[in-house]
Amino acid sequence: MSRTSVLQNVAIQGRFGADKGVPGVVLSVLHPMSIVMVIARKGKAKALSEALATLKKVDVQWAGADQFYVQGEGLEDGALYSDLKKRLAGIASVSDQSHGRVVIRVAGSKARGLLDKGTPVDLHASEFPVGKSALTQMAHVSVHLTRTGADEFTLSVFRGFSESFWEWLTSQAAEFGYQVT
Amino acid sequence: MKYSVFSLLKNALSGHKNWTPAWRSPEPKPAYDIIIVGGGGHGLATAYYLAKEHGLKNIAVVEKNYIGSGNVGRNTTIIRSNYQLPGNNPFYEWSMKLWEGLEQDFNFNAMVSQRGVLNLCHTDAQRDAFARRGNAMQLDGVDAELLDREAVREMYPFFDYDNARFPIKGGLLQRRGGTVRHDAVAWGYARGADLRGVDIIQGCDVTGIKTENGKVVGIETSRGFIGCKKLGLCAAGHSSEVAAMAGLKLPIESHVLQAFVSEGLKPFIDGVVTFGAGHFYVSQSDKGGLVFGGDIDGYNSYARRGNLPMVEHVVEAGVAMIPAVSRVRVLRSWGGVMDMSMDGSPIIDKTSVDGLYLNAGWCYGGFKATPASGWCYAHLIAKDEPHKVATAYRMDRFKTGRMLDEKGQGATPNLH
Amino acid sequence: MTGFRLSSGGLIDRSTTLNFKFDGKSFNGHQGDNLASALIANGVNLMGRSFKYHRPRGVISAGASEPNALVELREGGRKEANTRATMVELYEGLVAKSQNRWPSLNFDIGAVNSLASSIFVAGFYYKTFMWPKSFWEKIYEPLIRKAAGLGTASREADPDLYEKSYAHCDLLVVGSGPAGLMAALTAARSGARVILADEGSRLGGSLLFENEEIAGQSGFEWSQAVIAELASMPNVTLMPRTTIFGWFDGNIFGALERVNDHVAVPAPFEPRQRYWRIQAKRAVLAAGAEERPLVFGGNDVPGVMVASAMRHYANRYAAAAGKSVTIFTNNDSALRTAADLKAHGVHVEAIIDTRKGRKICNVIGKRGVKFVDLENGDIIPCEAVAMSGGWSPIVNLMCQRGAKPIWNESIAAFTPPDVGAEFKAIGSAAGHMLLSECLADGARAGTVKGKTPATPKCRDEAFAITPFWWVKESTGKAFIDYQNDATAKDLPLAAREGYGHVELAKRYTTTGMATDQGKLGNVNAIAILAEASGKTIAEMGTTTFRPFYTPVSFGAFAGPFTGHHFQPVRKTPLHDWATEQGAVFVETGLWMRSSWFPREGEDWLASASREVKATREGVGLCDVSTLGKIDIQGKDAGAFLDRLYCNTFSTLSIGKARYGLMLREDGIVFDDGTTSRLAEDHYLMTTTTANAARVMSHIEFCHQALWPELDVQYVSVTEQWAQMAIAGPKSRATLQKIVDGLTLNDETAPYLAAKDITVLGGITARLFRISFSGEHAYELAVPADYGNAVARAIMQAGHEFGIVPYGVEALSIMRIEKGHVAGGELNGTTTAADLGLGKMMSSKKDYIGRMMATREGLIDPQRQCVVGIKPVDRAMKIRSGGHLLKQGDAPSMAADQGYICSVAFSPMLNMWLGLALLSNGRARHGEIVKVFDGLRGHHYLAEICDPVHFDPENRRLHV
Amino acid sequence: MLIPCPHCGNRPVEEFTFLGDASVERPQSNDPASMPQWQAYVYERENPRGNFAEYAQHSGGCRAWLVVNRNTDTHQVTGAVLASAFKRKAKS
Ligand SMILES: Cc1cc2nc3c(=O)[nH]c(=O)nc-3n(C[C@H](O)[C@H](O)[C@H](O)COP(=O)(O)OP(=O)(O)OC[C@H]3O[C@@H](n4cnc5c(N)ncnc54)[C@H](O)[C@@H]3O)c2cc1C
Ligand SMILES: NC(=O)c1ccc[n+]([C@@H]2O[C@H](COP(=O)([O-])OP(=O)(O)OC[C@H]3O[C@@H](n4cnc5c(N)ncnc54)[C@H](O)[C@@H]3O)[C@@H](O)[C@H]2O)c1
Ligand SMILES: Cc1cc2nc3c(=O)[nH]c(=O)nc-3n(C[C@H](O)[C@H](O)[C@H](O)COP(=O)(O)O)c2cc1C
Ligand SMILES: [Zn+2]
Repeated sequence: MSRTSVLQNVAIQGRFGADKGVPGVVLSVLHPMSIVMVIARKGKAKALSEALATLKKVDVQWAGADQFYVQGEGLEDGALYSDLKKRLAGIASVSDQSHGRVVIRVAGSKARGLLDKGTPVDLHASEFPVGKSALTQMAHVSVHLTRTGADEFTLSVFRGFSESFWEWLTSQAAEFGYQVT
Repeated sequence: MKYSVFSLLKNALSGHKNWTPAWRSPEPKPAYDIIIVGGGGHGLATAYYLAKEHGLKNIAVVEKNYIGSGNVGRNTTIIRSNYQLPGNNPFYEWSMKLWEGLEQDFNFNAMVSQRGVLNLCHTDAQRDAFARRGNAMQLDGVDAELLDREAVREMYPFFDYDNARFPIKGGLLQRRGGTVRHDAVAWGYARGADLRGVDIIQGCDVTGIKTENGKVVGIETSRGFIGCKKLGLCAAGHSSEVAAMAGLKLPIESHVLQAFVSEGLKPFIDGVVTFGAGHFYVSQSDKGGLVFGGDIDGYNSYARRGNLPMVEHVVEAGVAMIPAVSRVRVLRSWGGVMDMSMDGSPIIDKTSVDGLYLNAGWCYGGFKATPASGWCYAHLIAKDEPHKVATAYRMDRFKTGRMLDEKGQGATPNLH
Repeated sequence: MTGFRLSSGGLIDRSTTLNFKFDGKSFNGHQGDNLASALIANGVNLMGRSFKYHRPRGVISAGASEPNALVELREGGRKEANTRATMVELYEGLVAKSQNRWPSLNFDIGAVNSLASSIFVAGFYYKTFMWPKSFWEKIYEPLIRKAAGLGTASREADPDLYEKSYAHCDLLVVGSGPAGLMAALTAARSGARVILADEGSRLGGSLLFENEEIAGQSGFEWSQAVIAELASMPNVTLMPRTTIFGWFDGNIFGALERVNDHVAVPAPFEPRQRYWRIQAKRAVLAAGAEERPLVFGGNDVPGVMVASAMRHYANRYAAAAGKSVTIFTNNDSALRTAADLKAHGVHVEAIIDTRKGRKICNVIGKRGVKFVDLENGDIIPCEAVAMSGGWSPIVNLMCQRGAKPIWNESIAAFTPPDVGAEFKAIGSAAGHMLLSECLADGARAGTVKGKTPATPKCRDEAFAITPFWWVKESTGKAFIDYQNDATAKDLPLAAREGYGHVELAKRYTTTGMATDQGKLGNVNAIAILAEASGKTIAEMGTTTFRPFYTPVSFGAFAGPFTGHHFQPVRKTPLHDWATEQGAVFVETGLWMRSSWFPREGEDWLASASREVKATREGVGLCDVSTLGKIDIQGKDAGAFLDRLYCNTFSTLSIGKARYGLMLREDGIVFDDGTTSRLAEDHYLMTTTTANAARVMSHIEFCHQALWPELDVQYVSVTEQWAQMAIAGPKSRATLQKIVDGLTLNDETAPYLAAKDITVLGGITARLFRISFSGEHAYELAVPADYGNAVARAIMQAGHEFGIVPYGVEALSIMRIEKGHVAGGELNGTTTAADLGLGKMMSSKKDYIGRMMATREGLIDPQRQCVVGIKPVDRAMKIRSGGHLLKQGDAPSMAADQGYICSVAFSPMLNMWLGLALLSNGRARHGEIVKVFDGLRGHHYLAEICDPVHFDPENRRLHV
Repeated sequence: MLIPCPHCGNRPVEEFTFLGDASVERPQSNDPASMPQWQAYVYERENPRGNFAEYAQHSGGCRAWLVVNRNTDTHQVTGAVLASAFKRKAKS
């Protein structure tokens, strides 16, 4: 049985909002994703970051004190979780969040302008370079935010809020004109 | 001079040149029988009733700033007696009764206005809680009505009933609830107390409490030492600070609550309404401003000002309740510092120090209590025993576990 | 009709014509006009009525401080009361109405108030309206309330959009006059991130209307060149039409951008206004200075303006207030008005300078100036009066965090306090009256590193003032607070009556409490009050400055979070399945939960009853995904749980679940739920839906603040799992059809088993044999993306057994039938014993709440504890919230014995029943009590019984 | 008001949940004789006008519990440490 995205009937592909030539932002829902929360056991923070450094084909994003989201696209469901559970036995507590979080990519010249409407975090490149993650709130929803490029970010939110969050995100993107891919 | 239409007309003829001060500004005497710390509503009412009801003379109220500079002068003026726990309502209902005759009693128009207090509910659980509360009120002889959605719509047709995130299911209405002109309460009590010989000493900051072998003998102030036999603390918001001068540590945190007023509008909202799905309550002042508030900022504070997040939080709820308010403008915001107590209920009690009395912990609800608080505190100070409607406000309740926790939040002041 | 349009000049585009309506009459103006300038140009000088006396009023200022010219702008859902005509940019089709007058602006009945004005002095209402007592409620107050307010608010929802946004910068510049521009330019050139905000429709500040000379150009040309350079820099954000309304802790500024208030209707997808929160490393206040009126008789007659406003209208808008003008001043700045008006060909009748002993005693005229009479009895006919009482630096923002401004004798004004390096005042806001000083100030403030660049040469206009506060010879009313009709005489009266403290005087006379917050009048009031109380102005001081510098619409603060978007909606992984099944959803916190699943013609009760029956007789499926699920791992996980729960978990065997009860530290019950042990060092905790977040935060506190030495990790996995309860005698048979390679029986899945399995050919799943309904039941958890599919599969599997979906209504009926406590009983004031769970409290270990739970008040046998309740008349309906009394007792709170917490109609027992809290209740089963439900006018007898109404032996758990 | 979270840097006040006086210390003993200490721990609070050490959770961010040093009169924040690393001043 294959996974169904909670946003499959919500994030409709196409061009929306104001028509000012090139869309200001491009939104894409990354699904299916494998997302695993790993938290260092007591005194094992260093061991954990070393272990994580050896991982391939997945990104490791900071998600709090000695905590990380290990994420990968297109992996077999549950595989990343069981793999990490084995690898990190004794040095980290591992929990599968692949279905619990929805990841949205926000790209385009107005990406930062859009996110500024939600987060108090200063996203200016000098303060928030590529690869940096932050835990914050946007539109009353907790968001795990990562800069993945000069004009590209990913937002990860709890599944249950994702539809509501999507509505907010797109309504705020409308003035720039946006594309959903 | 007595206030009346006639005195007003008489003075009009002489160009209002002959009005005398509403209260004197005496120099502090070396000592008094009783000193009340705090020229707010409760302190002034206490002095007033000590003089009027107990015939006591040699009394002073010391106020560090100007009278009414504290919460009595900055609150959203709601009065009600819609509590549910035994121990609360008899007290608040007594207060309501005193409001109802107050102006004639102290000859000052405080504009007591019983236009009704309506609490909205949005879930079955809230309605059940209102039913429990309303029935408790009726058992105490207090008026209470449970309204359904249509009855609420009748009263306030332009609230959001249909598009709302949390649809209005009904409400609990106390018709005798309403508002009172805040400043006038302080001024009326001050004038009444002054007429009965109480010295009201403004600009007098209490900096120390002097005790001799476990007994209060006086206070150090910015205007020197003033002796006294009995000392009544009534320093809402600053209770911890003054109690500490006598070595007491209280079950209280000081928090800032913001309030707001909009630009003046032609009549818009008649009574007092509280939102049940967010922090917002509103009434309209006689000048036309929408006076509203919401939740405390949430951190300990002695600064009489809050921050923007709470402004947004409160106004979001306001627009959710009344979409039509969207284009109305918020004119001014301010803050007041309150005692948030550990169970959300007040303290009127003696202390471990002989001659030292405590009136504190009123949270965001002590304005409505002003007359009864003054009345019962005066009774306690004069007779050294609690007044029968205030017996639940003893401090030992925290030791015995008989907390008075209307909201059921426990020992977390900023959740009450 | 005195004002008119000058034949030339001004920053207006005469090639455009904009039509607009005021009080139904049509007028036109030009691009670049604001409503006030257009009305003046059309000869309209009567624009509003005052609050108390309904005096006819015209515009007095040219900016944000305007107290008089307030209008109802726009119509329908877009109507805005109290809108300052001076701040409204003219647009095609603008519609405005005057306020606080009836029937018309010209003829206003309310004006009779001014006849009685000798009685309506400050505070008169505190002294009367008290007799007879009943009259207050019935007559006086309704009258007073009817008179309330100026404009009328719309009753319709606002059709426009609003937005919120955050901004960050190294330097925020508040105000775009010479000082602000110089500061912004200097900082920007050195690469700093700069935000330049100005409330005006166009950047430039006073350079838009003053005749200045900078770097050999006109001040206007210089400003536009600077603005062009700033606009070209990537590190600069220019924000015209943006008012910085407040300064908050952490150097955070609140700002309101009027994105589309200058057009009839915002462009599609664009907001009307945008509310900004600006985090500035440093900020400068370049807000300029406010010109004060003088206090003399008739200083409110339409046609009387502050001098800078009059030249502002003439220079920027080519709108003259009248053909002939008298100027009244105590300082040099009004001389600029004389010069500028002359240059425009407006006749200046006289310059009355108090420094030469000259005074205007009264302005004569009702709806317009006819003439003025002077101290020496002379009379000067004229159409307008320009007055200048001096300049007050606009210190508001700097004083919003408690600092008080400082009186400066030499310029006769309050100047800003020193509030530290984060926020500095410059230019006229700092009290500098010379252009050269303003520019130099700006350059200094804008210097981020290195030495301050030189500032351009400019022409300075000398400034000198000799304070003059009140023309006592005046016979007419001399206004201090125009909008609230506070006159000069009210302040000595306040002092006389004991309200001499500046704050008391404010409250007693309402001076400074109108929509303009005393921007024009407060300093005059303070000076007059000081004199009346024999104090200096410095001793008297100002009232408290508060947000908002200018009023902010509710809509802006609410932003997009209105209507259905007030709060986010949280949906469960089974939402689509429930929708297919025809669920009716109910808000539960932020969650939407399936409440019941009505069939043709069923109401909620019929539906819920059917769902219960079908479940208890066959099998039902319920979405329980909203329960909080917390993954707890680590070497010390068990020890940690032992401290959180009042019962023990370290002894729980792997693969088992246990019901747990958590107390607060004060000994009261906090939360409950079943927690399972998945491995030696791995537990899964469940919490109630309502407390999930609080429990998580509690766990984090207990570990990090109380017991950091424990090796334990935790994370919420609530959203990872779709969880469903499968309940009823046929639950096992139903599940059997979807689980992979496992025969379900009491060995493989005994009561309270918790195990990892797979379903439907390989889907990871967790199976718990637990029951809230009291039936033989399971909870099955699968990864959320599979939730809907698995639920559908279960419905199919259960089809042959007549499976039904059931909602929270049915769930709650079943738990009440079973006497299981929930929200109604876990109300934050009940103890474990009250709930009948006292036995769970371990005495072998320390845990949160153990000690305080032993206080006498918490173990008092008279406490109210949970009992069952049913009406004596079994056919009767009962409701929650009824109070319980002993049969004989008369209704009173003193006699109160408890109340009904939860009720349900039990389809199994075919009657209404409930749970109640009753004093010493466990000893009173069988007692008949009186139920008081006055709210619904319903009093009846009820029988107290065991809380477990149905299947007391729990046989059904195991069938 | 900005609070310097050791993990996240300066963040605005709305991302934090406050729990007040951090000087209170949970008693170790379950002996009835220790009731007065429990009493004080649960109910009595330092509540100074001025410098204050308070519990605050970065609930809208990394969820760490902190002890923040803040002046309750001016709202000036002078620092924040992790609650797990907080060293309580010995009570005099
Ligand atoms: C924004 C806000 C809204 C509110 N809304 C409501 C409402 O709608 N309904 C309601 O019932 N209650 C409300 N309250 C609560 C109510 O205002 C207070 O509980 C009540 O006013 C407290 O009693 P008081 O009037 O005596 O306090 P205050 O007026 O604060 O009096 C205390 C006085 O003590 C003085 N003082 C303090 N320390 C010293 C010292 N060392 N020396 C000398 N004097 C000192 C202070 O200056 C002050 O004047 C609100 C409170 C706030 C802040
Ligand atoms: N000759 C005189 O008597 C006299 C008196 C005062 C000022 N002046 C002249 O006026 C000029 C003052 O220059 P300046 O740069 O100090 O001030 P300015 O008056 O030129 O500019 C101030 C700007 O700040 C804006 N502003 C005020 N508060 C704001 C807020 N909260 N948010 C956004 N914008 C806000 C105003 O709308 C204005 O555009 C100098 O040329 C000075 O010589 C002359
Ligand atoms: C019920 C009520 C109504 C108020 N109405 C107004 C008003 O119409 N205009 C105004 O400027 N302030 C109004 N205020 C606020 C006061 O100006 C003042 O801000 C408040 O009493 C706190 O005092 P402070 O700001 O001097 O600290 C009102 C206050 C209250 C309590
Ligand atoms: Zn953090």
